[in-house]
Amino acid sequence: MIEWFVDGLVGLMLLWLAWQALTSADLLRAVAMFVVFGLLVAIAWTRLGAPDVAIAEAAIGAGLTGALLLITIRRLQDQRRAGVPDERHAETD
Amino acid sequence: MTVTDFYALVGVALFVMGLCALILRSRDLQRILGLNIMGTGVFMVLVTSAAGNGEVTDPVPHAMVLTGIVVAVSATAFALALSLARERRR
Amino acid sequence: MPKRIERCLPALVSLGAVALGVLIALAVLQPPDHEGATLGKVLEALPDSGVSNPVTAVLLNFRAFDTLLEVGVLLLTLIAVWALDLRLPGAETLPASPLFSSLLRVSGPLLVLVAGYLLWVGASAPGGAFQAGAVLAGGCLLLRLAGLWHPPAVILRWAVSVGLLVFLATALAMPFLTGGLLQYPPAAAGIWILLIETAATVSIAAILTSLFIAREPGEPRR
Amino acid sequence: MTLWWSTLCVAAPLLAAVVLVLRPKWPAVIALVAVSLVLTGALGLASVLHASGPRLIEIGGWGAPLGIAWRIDGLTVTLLLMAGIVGWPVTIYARGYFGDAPAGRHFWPLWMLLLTALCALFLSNDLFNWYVTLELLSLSAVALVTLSGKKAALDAAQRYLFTGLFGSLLYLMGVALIYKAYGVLDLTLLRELTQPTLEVWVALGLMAAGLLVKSALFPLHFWLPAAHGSAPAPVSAILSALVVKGAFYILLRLWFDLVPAAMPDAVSLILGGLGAGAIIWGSLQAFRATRLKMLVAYSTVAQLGYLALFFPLSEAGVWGDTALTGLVYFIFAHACAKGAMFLAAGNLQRAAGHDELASLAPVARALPVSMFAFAIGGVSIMGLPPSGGFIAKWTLLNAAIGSGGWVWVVVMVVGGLLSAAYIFRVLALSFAEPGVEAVLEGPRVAKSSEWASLLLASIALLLGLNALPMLDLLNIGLPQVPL
Repeated sequence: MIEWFVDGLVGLMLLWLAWQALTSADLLRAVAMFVVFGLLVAIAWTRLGAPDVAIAEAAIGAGLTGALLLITIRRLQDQRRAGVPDERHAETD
Repeated sequence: MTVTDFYALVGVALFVMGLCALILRSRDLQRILGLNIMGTGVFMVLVTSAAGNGEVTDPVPHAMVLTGIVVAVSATAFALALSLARERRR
Repeated sequence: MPKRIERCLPALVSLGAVALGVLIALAVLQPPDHEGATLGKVLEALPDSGVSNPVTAVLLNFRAFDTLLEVGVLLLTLIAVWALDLRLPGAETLPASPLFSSLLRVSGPLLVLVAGYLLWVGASAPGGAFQAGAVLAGGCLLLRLAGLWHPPAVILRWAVSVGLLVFLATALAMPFLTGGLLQYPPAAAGIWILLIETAATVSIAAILTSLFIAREPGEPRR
Repeated sequence: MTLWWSTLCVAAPLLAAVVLVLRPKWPAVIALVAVSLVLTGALGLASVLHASGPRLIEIGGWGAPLGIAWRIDGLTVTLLLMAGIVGWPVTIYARGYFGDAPAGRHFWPLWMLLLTALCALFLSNDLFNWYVTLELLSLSAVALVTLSGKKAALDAAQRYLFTGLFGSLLYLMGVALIYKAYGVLDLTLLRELTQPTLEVWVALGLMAAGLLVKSALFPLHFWLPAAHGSAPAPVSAILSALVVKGAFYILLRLWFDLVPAAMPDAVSLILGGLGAGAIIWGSLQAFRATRLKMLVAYSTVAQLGYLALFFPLSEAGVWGDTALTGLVYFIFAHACAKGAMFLAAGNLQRAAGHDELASLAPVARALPVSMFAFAIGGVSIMGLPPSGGFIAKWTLLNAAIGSGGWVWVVVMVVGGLLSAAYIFRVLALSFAEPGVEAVLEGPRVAKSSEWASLLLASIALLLGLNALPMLDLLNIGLPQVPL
């Protein structure tokens, strides 16, 4: 019974977090939700008897993907702030 | 319904949510999140197929999911770089 | 597209997706039609695979060809990101602070240690090249944040390709030893797998770090 | 020996890719050596196949279901030959096209990885291994599209990437369902196992949908024209000639080995109907196109329709074998002809600095070799003798007539007429009134690039003049529809 409680909670949290990550208009919030989602997925993998996958998910799925998403948001902001189109990429050919 | 089946259904639901986001969202980043969540849904169905019968779990789906996770992060890195490049040429 | 259809699009797509989901859910809930044919074979062959962690055995022995191509996918992604030529500003580092540098002094060796442990333990317990590579990449990124990551371009190029190179060389050497592509001699399988995994860990760490930095070494800085 | 020939096809381009990352000198030479080795491997496999028939190669020595196996039969070897034969002129062309431009530096390793993926895909017989090769194939294809660096190309690449990943995930979900049901990934084993149950139908539907998106069957072709039209010319040729065929090949294998015999006829009729739609719609769009490369890209949409016509024809007993022969020949001939057309179009675009059809006439007269290559490629696309396209369409037409599929006969004939219409729009450029002096605004077109396009076009012609050896080869170990 207690197992069902834990798994049910993990499953429903996963759905809620995914929904938040996909519907949030604030990109930073969406990414934060996604990272928490990834960590929870790692927990789900251990519950399903896949510890190898859990380690990879925490390190790559949540950690690295999250870091990539965050740095991209930052770089997008920087680029917009700089705002100068790069001449070297002017339409040629 | 077993716990495994429950997780499999969660996986299907994630797949559907990610799919909708991929088609309906307009911003690159949201669509990339959609793809990742869709992928997680598929991985969950795969992992539950391992836990299907008996005490010992089948390692083959686990290996497939590991491969899938690495492919997913590669694709994500590329997609993010591409959206940065697009933004630059705007 | 007419306006009215466009307005209904989200509802239509969601409806279609949910219908698809219901179909998949029904399919997922069907009981399996097998008694674990592959699983039986895995357990049978595990003693000959050179490792005792079944997932590592699948990844680096039974289905090693998948993994070889997967390392190829990683390298491909890096070339693709380099080709996009993002021209990001030179350094994205944190301002130097005594706290950060002392944190780095502790966590750097620790992360290398953890990565080495994950790599080694992958033969018998959860872990392996991909997990170890990801942890090592985390360490490299910390160095990068501290402004201490300046590998020479040549070394970085070797680091990103050594995994694929060693993997491929092993695959091609095996026919001479055993007569089969990627077929290790059972007695030495563990050593070959460790060799591949070590090289792969280096490459995975280097590639993941470089994906994050997203600038080709040797490119002129802005 | 079979082991070494097949290994060569995968290992040579992969090794070349790594070498090109390490030491980017003499890239064209390294790539040319790798492509030649692929061709050698494919020819070696062809001779082994003639001598001792189809076989499996067990990678790692485990055999299915534990390990992955490669499958060597006529279909595989024909397509490997196609990759090697198309790869050769494209590589020579790319050397002249990119020269020392920065974009070229990345072209070479990406092209080598794409070739690796394609060869591994054609050899494989394993549902999950196909997923990995598909990802390697689409990611390298998308990366190649971005090489021009132009806004339009990046936008097209992004669409291509998202569509491709979407297709891969649909496919992978299907694989997951199959594995859940049968615990096996090897196609030869699955052939004995699959039953017409709900999960198999859902899995097949998902896999087919994913693969159809990737092979751009109408109306899922929406991503193709922009991607193929805005990529650098050698890349367009690779995409149209080879990449779309990869996903279709998997679909074909699934059709033979995974689809239970109890398949309702409606499915193949629908696929055929989509094919007919592709032929008509794609041809009309090609006819209306204002840019040369878009015209060629829409022509690909149309020609891919012929591939789908195979499905309704395949179920007509003995005519099914004829249809399969025609189909594979069609894939091969289209690869050569369409590749040649894209290469030639690239030369025109290069020389003119644009590819607006309305003002290409002077350039067309200045580049007679390229125009000639385009014309020969066009002859094959129209299906006129003595080209490879003629043999392919003739065979398909025979299968359709023999099995009484008159609707398909009409579609093929109409499609041929429409393709003639849009190809003559281009050929007419050569015969335009000579009044305007040729003003070549773009950079000079390398002679090697002109001759490379002609070389590829001549292969399309040669396929028509000397068809028997090819037909013999691809009939070895012909897959059978379950009855």
